[in-house]
Amino acid sequence: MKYDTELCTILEKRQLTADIFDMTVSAPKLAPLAKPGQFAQILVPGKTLRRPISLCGIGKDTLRFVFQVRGEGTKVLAELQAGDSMDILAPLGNGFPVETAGADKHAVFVGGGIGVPPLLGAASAFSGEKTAVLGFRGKDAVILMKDFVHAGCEAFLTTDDGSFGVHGLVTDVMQNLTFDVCYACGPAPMLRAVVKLCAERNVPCYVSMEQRMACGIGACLGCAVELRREDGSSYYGHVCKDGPVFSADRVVL
Amino acid sequence: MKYDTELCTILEKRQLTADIFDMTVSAPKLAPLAKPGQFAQILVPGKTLRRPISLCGIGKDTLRFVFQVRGEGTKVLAELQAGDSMDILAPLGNGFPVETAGADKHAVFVGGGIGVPPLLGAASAFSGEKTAVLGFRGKDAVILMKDFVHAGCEAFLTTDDGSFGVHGLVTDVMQNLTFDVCYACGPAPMLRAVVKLCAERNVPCYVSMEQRMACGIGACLGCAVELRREDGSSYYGHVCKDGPVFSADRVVL
Amino acid sequence: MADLKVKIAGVPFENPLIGASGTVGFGHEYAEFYPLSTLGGISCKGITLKERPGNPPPRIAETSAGMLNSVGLQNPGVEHFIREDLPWLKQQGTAVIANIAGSTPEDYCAMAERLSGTDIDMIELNISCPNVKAGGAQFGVTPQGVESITAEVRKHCTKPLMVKLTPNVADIAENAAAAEAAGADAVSLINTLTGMRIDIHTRRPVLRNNTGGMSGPAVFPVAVRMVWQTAQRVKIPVVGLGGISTWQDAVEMMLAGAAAFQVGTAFFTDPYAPVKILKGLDEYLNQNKIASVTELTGKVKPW
Amino acid sequence: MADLKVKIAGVPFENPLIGASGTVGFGHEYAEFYPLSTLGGISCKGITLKERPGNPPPRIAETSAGMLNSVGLQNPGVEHFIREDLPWLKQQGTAVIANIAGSTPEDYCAMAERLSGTDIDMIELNISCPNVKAGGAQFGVTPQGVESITAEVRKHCTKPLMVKLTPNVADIAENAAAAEAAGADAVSLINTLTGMRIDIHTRRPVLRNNTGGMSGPAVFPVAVRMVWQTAQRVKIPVVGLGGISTWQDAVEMMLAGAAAFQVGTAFFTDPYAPVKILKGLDEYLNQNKIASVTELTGKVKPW
Ligand SMILES: Cc1cc2nc3c(=O)[nH]c(=O)nc-3n(C[C@H](O)[C@H](O)[C@H](O)COP(=O)(O)OP(=O)(O)OC[C@H]3O[C@@H](n4cnc5c(N)ncnc54)[C@H](O)[C@@H]3O)c2cc1C
Ligand SMILES: Cc1cc2nc3c(=O)[nH]c(=O)nc-3n(C[C@H](O)[C@H](O)[C@H](O)COP(=O)(O)OP(=O)(O)OC[C@H]3O[C@@H](n4cnc5c(N)ncnc54)[C@H](O)[C@@H]3O)c2cc1C
Ligand SMILES: Cc1cc2nc3c(=O)[nH]c(=O)nc-3n(C[C@H](O)[C@H](O)[C@H](O)COP(=O)(O)O)c2cc1C
Ligand SMILES: Cc1cc2nc3c(=O)[nH]c(=O)nc-3n(C[C@H](O)[C@H](O)[C@H](O)COP(=O)(O)O)c2cc1C
Ligand code: FES
Ligand code: FES
Repeated sequence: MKYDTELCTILEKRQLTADIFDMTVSAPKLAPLAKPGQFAQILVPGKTLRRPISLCGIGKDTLRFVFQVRGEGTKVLAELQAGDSMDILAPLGNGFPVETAGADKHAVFVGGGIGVPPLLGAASAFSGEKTAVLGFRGKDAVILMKDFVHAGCEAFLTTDDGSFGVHGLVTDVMQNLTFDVCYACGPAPMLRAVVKLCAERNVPCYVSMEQRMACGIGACLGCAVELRREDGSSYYGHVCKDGPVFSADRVVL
Repeated sequence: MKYDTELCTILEKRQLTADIFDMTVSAPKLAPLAKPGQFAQILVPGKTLRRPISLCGIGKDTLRFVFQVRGEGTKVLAELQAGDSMDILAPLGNGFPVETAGADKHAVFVGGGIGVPPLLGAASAFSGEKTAVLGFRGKDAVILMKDFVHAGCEAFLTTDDGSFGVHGLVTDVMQNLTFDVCYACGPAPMLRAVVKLCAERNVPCYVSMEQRMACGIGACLGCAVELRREDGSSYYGHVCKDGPVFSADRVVL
Repeated sequence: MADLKVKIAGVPFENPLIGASGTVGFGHEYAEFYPLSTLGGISCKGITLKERPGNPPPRIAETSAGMLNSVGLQNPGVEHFIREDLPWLKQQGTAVIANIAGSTPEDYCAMAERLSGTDIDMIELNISCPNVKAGGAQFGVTPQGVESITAEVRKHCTKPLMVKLTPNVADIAENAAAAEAAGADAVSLINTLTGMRIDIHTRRPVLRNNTGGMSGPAVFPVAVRMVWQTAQRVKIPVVGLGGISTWQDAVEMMLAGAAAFQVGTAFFTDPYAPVKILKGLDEYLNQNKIASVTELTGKVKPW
Repeated sequence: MADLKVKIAGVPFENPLIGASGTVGFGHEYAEFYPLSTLGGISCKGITLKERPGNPPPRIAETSAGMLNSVGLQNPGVEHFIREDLPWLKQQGTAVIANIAGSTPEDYCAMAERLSGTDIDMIELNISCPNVKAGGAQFGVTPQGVESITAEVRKHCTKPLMVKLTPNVADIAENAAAAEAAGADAVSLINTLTGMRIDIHTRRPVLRNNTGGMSGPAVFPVAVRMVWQTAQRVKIPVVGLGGISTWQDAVEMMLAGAAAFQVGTAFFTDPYAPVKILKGLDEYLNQNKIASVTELTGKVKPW
């Protein structure tokens, strides 16, 4: 079995910022199947569609999610407490190919805002030299910095307003780094800038994409994303099955 | 103001039988407006229509509800705990006219199953001699007997299966009683038998009716009930506004 | 404070929120909660020429995110309305709309003529009630039907005339265009979608009328789509309704093309829904520095 | 254990639950959860003569108790289906239905003919897809349209033919009767109700296609009503769908007149929904001492 549903008890709940929550759930059935960069579809009581949330951490029999309240569904999830349970469909999609770049390589993990969480699992699993470049709106939005350090990363922080770390964009920091591979997740403008920088250096870059989903497993064809073939023509692939992580030269951003 | 909505905190919750719950809520705004026999429309989170539930008890600033889980809505309500709150629209409808029969009169309060709770408030408020005749399916379904005794009633109990009290119907007990006025609430067949008995004796009888509701206040005309005019012709009145308590000679059962 | 005033067919409304016909009666019951002047307008319960008893109960059923009703136009007749309800309503500081329904074109015309002699603000032609056997939606299904009844009534109606359309058709915009061609001053949509529920234990339809009209949040996306299609098709104002329960819904409906909107079922879930909707709408306008609510109408940017 | 077997147009189904077209792909993804033989049948994603790219994203929006989709028939074409998916599907122990859509009658006929030469169990004529510009629902709106496309396809189709109808019409039963007259062996209904949502911040429709098809619990009462009306009108079996998410819904749909039912959107909310529905259905039959599920069909007792 590649994925399944499980009724997962919330073991721990923490609030990271005004609107970002960090939950660890018991998932003895799902955790052993999971890889970093994959995601879950979480059932929100009363809602027809599940919410896609990345696996931020994978334990022996636990999964960790860090999510932001953006609408009605995530609001309901944020109200759940330790001891409550969530119906989770996971693990879905393909993870970051952290194993393909060997231990002799230097990887950079570039995240923006709520795009940061999925990178943490990938960074933890990567065995080579690793640097994290994390960008946020401001000081109050900063999350998971210590976790990246703990995962063995040299961590750089940028804020749009300069209230913490480097005043500027993640790419301002990346300019001064050398690396062999880049894993990125964040808002589209950030991804475009990161992909451009990597392309100029001819460094492989992998990006994690978002799209509205229904099934989460490739059956409904809802989560279309424009992909490029080798010959330059394009077609609609699907974030849930072909992604959410794509090689940057294959996805139309 | 005759009625209003209030967000009421649940002060106490008890389970009376396998599927009947007893809740007392704080209602400083609504309780002072309320009379026995009136009802409330309780909002069920996630549902479009409120649920009509009778006022079983009226305190200085509290209301008491006793309700049975019959479907999805009451199931959700039954899951609420002390400390949670309910959005309540109350008090609605007309109560039992317990004041019209004076303190020199003997009233009988006849309830069947989940029809028992609305009578309790009426019995408490009545100042004359009072007898309660309460019918249930069986021993496990018996509720509120002590409350009626506490309200000053001589209380008789019947069960369909003879597992408790008198083996038989409420009318079997009523046969042997004398009384000046009757207040009844319960399933239609019981009501019909009670009304017939009262009519034969020419004793005034008041019955509390149920109907599916939307607004609960007389605006939508949803909760139609067939009523009889003095001339014998009939028309559709409304349970929420004209009732829920009707003089038995006016309602088509 | 943004300017919430709108004008529909020459009638001024203090705000674009109108209580939908059949859900707010003749206003008395909701006046217990707040002054009726809170509402921009009120569309009264559908009235007929003569008193109607309505359908036998049960008349109400719940559905996922919605409800069915089969009230069947229970009402005391137009004369009773004019005598007993209208004078009080006209003093409440809200625009008063008479929703009229009939079994024959003659009924409609007689009522329109009678009401034209009163100080009612507007007439809403209900040719879309699914819960009555004769008349009602039968006039409202085909463009020909809509055009002919509208034209007839128009001759007898000196008040602003709004035609209320049924969603149980293949192309509601075409029906709106037919109403416009026949002289309607505005259209309102949608009335209820016909639905049914069955009790699986008794095997009986939950409603005594077998079928009923579905309303509430469930129908909202259908209403938005229909208002959008209609607003592109006609020049007269479109009043949007169907499932509006939050201020966000109201904004969405106006962006789709509604010049004003009606709220119905939401009154049942929360009698204060209109107050909350208007507050949210006002805040949204202020936050987005929009001076007048009229600037929202039709401002969706289709792809 | 009650007997859950049903036969539709001569095709045996182990149970009356069929995965609805477009929601279960070609079965591969749900086979991860349980053997596909759990389902009585599977209606494959709508296929066209040639590969289709589908509509640009976003293609999905949520609504109260429902969803909108505007996938737009993305599929690899009929030849690919026959080569890559059908052989595997036919080994899964479930009845396999090909859902076909076209832009022209010729497309439909060519596909019907091609599929008649395979071991597919049944063909579902999709003349009700709201998400494509040419074809799709255009053939399915008027009785004349339904009759003519059905008659054409019938000539080229030696397989049992089921016509899938759109609810975006005034009288779906009339369209069902037209399909029957033209030789359809069964009808399935309902496809999606056209709806729209607008993002109030960007003022853009949430779907890139502007409008989409609404499905899920919200539409259930409309589907029950339409199945009830249709079952009274035609003699061929009616396959009911639209918003079924619990076993109670399935019972209700069958009482309304469905000989079998399809489940779509419920797969997304809970991939195990079909298992739970079949378990509940079986228990209901046992408790009510009903020997065969076929005894439910049309057993509603209207007032
Ligand atoms: C593969 C993937 C991984 C993700 N990982 C995370 C994560 O780790 N942490 C986190 O905070 N967020 C993550 N997101 C975004 C998250 O799914 C949305 O914020 C969430 O679905 C919003 O739901 P809502 O009910 O709060 O919002 P509403 O606006 O009420 O949702 C309405 C509908 O739109 C969908 N939707 C809205 N925004 C998005 C979005 N950005 N992407 C996809 N669907 C959306 C919802 O799922 C729902 O179906 C991820 C998205 C994807 C596709
Ligand atoms: C004036 C009045 C007073 C009542 N007092 C009490 C009381 O004190 N205690 C108690 O246990 N029950 C009482 N009832 C019955 C109670 O309202 C229903 O049991 C309850 O609405 C069922 O809701 P549900 O969600 O559990 O059932 P569902 O079947 O899921 O409800 C579906 C819809 O049908 C309505 N409905 C179902 N059964 C009834 C019914 N018998 N009467 C009215 N509407 C119904 C629901 O309100 C809802 O709109 C009273 C009913 C009325 C009209
Ligand atoms: C109980 C009830 C009664 C209604 N009666 C009428 C009516 O008399 N005339 C009319 O035009 N519409 C009537 N309607 C339809 C509503 O005015 C409105 O079109 C519909 O409910 C959709 O809006 P909503 O979802 O906001 O309720 C009625 C609706 C309900 C729920
Ligand atoms: C994502 C999605 C894709 C669909 N694609 C098709 C299709 O290709 N062919 C078709 O006939 N119906 C299609 N439908 C309609 C469904 O088969 C079904 O008629 C509708 O969703 C109502 O059922 P439900 O509420 O159980 O989902 C699709 C529905 C959804 C949600
Ligand atoms: S969400 Fe269904 S294919 Fe991706
Ligand atoms: S519930 Fe609306 S009139 Fe009684």
